[in-house]
Amino acid sequence: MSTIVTLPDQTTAKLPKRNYINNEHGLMSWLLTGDHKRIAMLYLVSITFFFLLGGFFAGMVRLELLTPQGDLMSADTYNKMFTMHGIVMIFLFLVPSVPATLGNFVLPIMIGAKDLAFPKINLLSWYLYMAGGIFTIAALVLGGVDTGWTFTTPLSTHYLNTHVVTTATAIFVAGFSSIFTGLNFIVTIHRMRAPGMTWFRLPLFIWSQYAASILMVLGTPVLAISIVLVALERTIGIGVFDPTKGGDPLLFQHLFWFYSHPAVYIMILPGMGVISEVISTFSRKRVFGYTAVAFSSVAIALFGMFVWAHHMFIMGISNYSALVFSLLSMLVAVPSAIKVFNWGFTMQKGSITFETPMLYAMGFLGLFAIGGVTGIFLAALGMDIMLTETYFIVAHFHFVMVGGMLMAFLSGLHFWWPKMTGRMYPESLSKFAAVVTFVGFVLTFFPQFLVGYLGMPRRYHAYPAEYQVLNVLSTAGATVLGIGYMLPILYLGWSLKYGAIAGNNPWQATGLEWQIQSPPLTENFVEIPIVEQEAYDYEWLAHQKEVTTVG
Amino acid sequence: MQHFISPVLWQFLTHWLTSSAIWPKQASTVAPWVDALYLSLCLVTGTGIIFVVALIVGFAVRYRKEAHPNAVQIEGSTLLEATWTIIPLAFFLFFFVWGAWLYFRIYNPPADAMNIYVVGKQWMWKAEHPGGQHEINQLHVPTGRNVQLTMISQDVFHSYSLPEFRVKREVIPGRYTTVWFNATTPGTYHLFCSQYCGTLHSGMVGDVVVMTPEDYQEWLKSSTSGMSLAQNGERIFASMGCNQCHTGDAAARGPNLAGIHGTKLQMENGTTQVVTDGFLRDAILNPSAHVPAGWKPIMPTYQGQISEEGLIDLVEYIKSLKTNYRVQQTLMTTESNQAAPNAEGTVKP
Amino acid sequence: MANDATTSMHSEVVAPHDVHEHPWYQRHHFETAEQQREAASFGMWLFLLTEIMFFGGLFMAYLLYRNWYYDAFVSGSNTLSLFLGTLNTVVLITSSFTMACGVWAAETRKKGMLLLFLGITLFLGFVFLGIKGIEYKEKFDLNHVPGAHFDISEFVNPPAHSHEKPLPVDMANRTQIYFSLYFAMTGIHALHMIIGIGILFVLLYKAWQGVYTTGYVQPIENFGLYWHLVDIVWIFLFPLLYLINRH
Amino acid sequence: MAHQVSSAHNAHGHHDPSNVTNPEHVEHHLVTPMMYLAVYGILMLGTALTVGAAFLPLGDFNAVTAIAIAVTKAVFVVLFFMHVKYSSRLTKLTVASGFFTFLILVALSLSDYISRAWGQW
Ligand code: HEA
Ligand code: HEA
Ligand code: HEC
Ligand code: CUA
Ligand SMILES: [Cu+2]
Repeated sequence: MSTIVTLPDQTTAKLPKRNYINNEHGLMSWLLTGDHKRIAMLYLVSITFFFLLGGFFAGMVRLELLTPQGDLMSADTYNKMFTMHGIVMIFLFLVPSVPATLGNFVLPIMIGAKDLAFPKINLLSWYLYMAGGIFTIAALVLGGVDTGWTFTTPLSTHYLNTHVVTTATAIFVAGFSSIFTGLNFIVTIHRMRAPGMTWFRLPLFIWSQYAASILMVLGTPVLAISIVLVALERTIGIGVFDPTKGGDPLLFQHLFWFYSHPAVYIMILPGMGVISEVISTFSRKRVFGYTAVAFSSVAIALFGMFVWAHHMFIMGISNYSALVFSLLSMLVAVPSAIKVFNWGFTMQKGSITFETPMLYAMGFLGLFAIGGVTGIFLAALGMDIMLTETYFIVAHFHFVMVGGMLMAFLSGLHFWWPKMTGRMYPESLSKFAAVVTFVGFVLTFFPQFLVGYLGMPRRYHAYPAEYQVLNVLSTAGATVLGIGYMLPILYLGWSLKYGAIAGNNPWQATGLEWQIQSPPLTENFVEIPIVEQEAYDYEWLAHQKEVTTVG
Repeated sequence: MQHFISPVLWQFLTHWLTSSAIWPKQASTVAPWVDALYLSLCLVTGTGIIFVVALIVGFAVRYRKEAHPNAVQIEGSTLLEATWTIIPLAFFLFFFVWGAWLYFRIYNPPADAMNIYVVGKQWMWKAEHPGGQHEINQLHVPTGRNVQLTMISQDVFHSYSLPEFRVKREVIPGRYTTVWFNATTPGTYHLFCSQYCGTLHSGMVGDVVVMTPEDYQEWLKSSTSGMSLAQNGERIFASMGCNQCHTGDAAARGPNLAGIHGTKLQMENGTTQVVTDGFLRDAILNPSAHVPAGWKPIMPTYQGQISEEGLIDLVEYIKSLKTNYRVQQTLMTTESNQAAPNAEGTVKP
Repeated sequence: MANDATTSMHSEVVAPHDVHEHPWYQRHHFETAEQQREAASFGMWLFLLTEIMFFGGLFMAYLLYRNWYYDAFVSGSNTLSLFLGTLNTVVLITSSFTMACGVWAAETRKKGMLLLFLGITLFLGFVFLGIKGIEYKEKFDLNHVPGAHFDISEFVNPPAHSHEKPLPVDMANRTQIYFSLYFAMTGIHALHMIIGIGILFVLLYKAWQGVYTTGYVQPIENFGLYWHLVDIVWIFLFPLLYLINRH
Repeated sequence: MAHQVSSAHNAHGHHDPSNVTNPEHVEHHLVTPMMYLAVYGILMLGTALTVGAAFLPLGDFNAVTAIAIAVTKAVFVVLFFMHVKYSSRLTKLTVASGFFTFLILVALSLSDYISRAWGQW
């Protein structure tokens, strides 16, 4: 069957008189709010700030690497730069990016709930996040930290006199923010669904948030304890990671990666959820193989817990154990492959338009696939010996994290922007930005695969001259990329005041969030909906008569 | 600005156009194997990526709204689902097996390899050849010989990375790790520390100098310090008083160490252990965890009293002990610094 | 947060039998009190999951080093007072029992009982911490606290009256790992107790006001879950730290 | 939102709380203090047993016994004091997943430590 959805023309729409933004006024009404939508906005502002901060460090790193000599800054400063870059980008930007902003905003609406299960804990999450951010900035202002984001012991415990404990506190606190977000999501998804919203009617975005939340709840505490042990080791010398006292530094690696591998899936799964929504919406089709995509999220979360030691292949773990972890890493890649193909086939026989979210989503598909398959390189034991600790890894994780998750975040941000603010972003400018980021991205990070295979180690402040060409390309790309990222910040800000009024459902999408006014009411639904349709049911959408607005 | 850009552009042109800057030289026997795996991975995944991209672009063009205004709802397809589960899985497993094979090849040294010790510390590499040649941030090796590196760190994690050889191994405190290679082409190659180890991590670099066997022999001769590692070890063995207990006599207070290396020991706690370099080192530092069957843990610990280099000397010495003749000789001499005569042939380097 | 719109619409939405039964403690975004209760309890369980994993990291470390340095662990463990350890176990289990009874009292809306049981639980919590304090003090006096002043002489040359076998110096040094884990594990456990006691004070005050004996038992129930988990952690810590090898 | 509800309204009548809130819902079960007392007795007994067992020369089985008793005690606390026996499947699953993840952490980490010496005897 085929469907054409025609909804009332929305160009004449007006901003609803009453919505969550103008419901209350004043700074305190934001800082003390329990409304998930407002908290999402708080998060959006704060993670944007930290993205700029992390981007600034990235810029310094790339500038230093323009020339082979370490001439822009001292080695110490450089080390602080990439450390702060990694910590800020991972813990203060990417982990909370999609879940805490987009997820926070649309997750309750998508399942037909009035709020998350624990609004106060949700607000607490944001405050913890901010506290983590302030500790990070404190560490920075006090003189910085140069452990690398991985905190390798015994370097971090005994051989550095920078602000490791401050940073550890920052990560500990920010970790609890992420635990509480995950906890809130899981409870909400289990307990707050509208009548009729069965598990297999949930939008795939919910499934992926659910999977990511499980990892947040189960993985983050292990990071917390390993960081506490590092801090104790530094302050009172308890010795569990100190080889001179009989401790095993590899134990730290086990504990750290037990969180930090699942963390990379915390960082990609929500993005995958966004992609499912966007591709389906702009193809005007149900996601191909809904159940396969849903279950693959859960499979990634589950198997993602079993593969952490692939970060330790050359670090002296047992060869036999390495075999097991390599095999499991291969298995965990399969569900991602399933997703990529399902997304591709969602477009088949669709009726595709190419608005900005779709452009970012298509960028995601290509870049994530490249990033993902290079993960296979790294998971293959003998290959990892050559590639590990080189720029190949740097390229791998930027492809999945920046090319993947960041693209997905931008895709989702543009997608839900009309819902969040009630206004459209400027379409042609944003398309231009999407193309610029794509080009800039490839130019920045593709050369790093090559220079990595040449052998250039990561975290190097100066490098042999023969690697310069590729590094120059990379720095040039980073400049383009930086411009590409600045554009949305500018025009999205502009659109807050001058953007066209969006109307309730500018994309003619099927999710519950599109059936209410934009921006939504504080309580989301005047009346809790009863769900009788599958997710992405365009037939149902086509027979929708009117979309009601209050006020 | 002009001033700043032009050297960059200049370098860009010369380097990019004149050298093939995307492929490192192959300088060891294992390099072609690694490159083969790399190329296969690139090929297979490249095809996969091209397929995915073609799919997306193809659908995007074919089913764009102008060309295809009515979306046709499709539920899914179990057959397709199975296809793209099984095909990638098969490839992944294939590469798992290949990668594992290569890993074991790189990390299991052949029995006949010559051994060189490497000590890493912030921020330099020390190499010690059995003949007593020391070098810093350099490593001289002959072509055509299997060379095994036995490595340890004095402080933090480092990583010994030889990209042209396609090998790399973490150098960790408290434990020996090994890696091996067989260099094929004379020349000078990169040596990097690739595990972040603090401020001058990027300065912990050096050269591997690969020489023909003849040149290597020349080099060994010209850079010898006169004392082999084992001879150094003998001095320490006497000066630390090891020889007081490990005399090899039936009445000795400690077990006989001659010929012990490479054997299997029955331990007091019921396990059997192979006496490796690592075992010897641990036995000196943590003797009570390495008590052979029938002995009491009375040996004192030497933790904190012997440097990593000293431990290497001791290990080399114990490895070289075939009989207890030398041990007893040293006992006769009262002055420990006279204990190790330079006479060649008595101790096999 | 303003919810006038919601409440005004409610009469049409909610189930008829619910209309007048919205208890005062039900928050506006829940449909029923039951839903709120289930959500809160599930949320609490998820939080306990994170606690399991948090202690899990420590248990992992314990497991590893106990296998590596068994003798040191035995000697270190034997310096702990079996009597105080057992006493504390009894104290904590008893407090867990009284806490469980407290939940029952709240559910059956017996305010006096609730106050009584919470009071006993609070008291036992203090007793536990007091005993722990005595034990810590002794460790400080013996220089068994990891760090610069750590002293192994007692393990190398055990006093004649004890039946301890002397440890070789290298193994004796490893007792520091044992004590590190001892302090880390019991310390973090004690921290949980302290937090628990802080919350108990609040609960007691509110219970005294009669807040929890009107059907609103969720805070009591959730706190009970927390307290029992802390108890469970100790149930494992006790044999692992005190009873490694006593014969 | 009338449009969504309109057709559905008659079918469902009103919000069915057990559907709105939790498909995994179970009736709330009240555990009596008598039951608690019995469990308390078992826990005390367990404590006595575990102290006693520590003095028996069982070799490796000392540890096994201690863990076995501790696990038993913990199970009693979880089932009765924490009401899991009377809780929904979801709660049971949650508890189980916690211990499962912990076991993964231990088992896979130990797989490294245990097999490090392989090939060396
Ligand atoms: C979002 C983050 C993210 C994601 C999703 C991934 C995904 C994967 N990663 Fe990555 N990884 C990181 C972030 C991420 N990684 C980071 C940050 C590091 C470095 C940390 C540090 O040291 O600082 C790292 C490091 C890292 C290592 C360690 C390298 C080393 O230190 O030596 C390994 C090794 O196995 C690895 C493997 C994988 C694998 C197998 C996947 C898989 O999940 C990928 C699965 C996806 C696909 C496979 C693509 C889709 C498939 C197709 C399109 C099919 C194509 C068809 C065929 C090939 C037939 N990663
Ligand atoms: C979410 C994760 C994330 C993101 C988004 C990025 C984004 C980028 N990263 Fe990052 N990167 C990491 C995570 C991430 N990175 C991690 C985890 C590491 C490892 C750290 C470690 O080794 O410990 C790393 C390491 C790393 C390195 C290796 C350093 C080394 O090993 O020596 C490099 C080098 O090129 C790099 C580059 C970049 C670039 C060019 C971007 C670009 O995409 C950024 C583009 C954005 C901008 C350029 C911002 C634009 C805004 C401005 C320019 C405003 C600036 C403000 C003022 C001037 C006031 N990154
Ligand atoms: C007090 C006597 C004594 C001294 C001094 C001594 N050892 Fe030992 N050594 C022993 C005893 C006894 C054992 C076996 C029991 C044990 O390990 O404690 C042993 C075991 C060893 C072993 C393990 C070999 C095996 O068969 O298990 C090595 C290697 C070793 N000693 C080397 C040394 C070195 C090197 C020194 C000096 C730096 C040294 N010993 C000093 C008594 C001694
Ligand atoms: Cu040594 Cu990096
Ligand atoms: Cu990983």
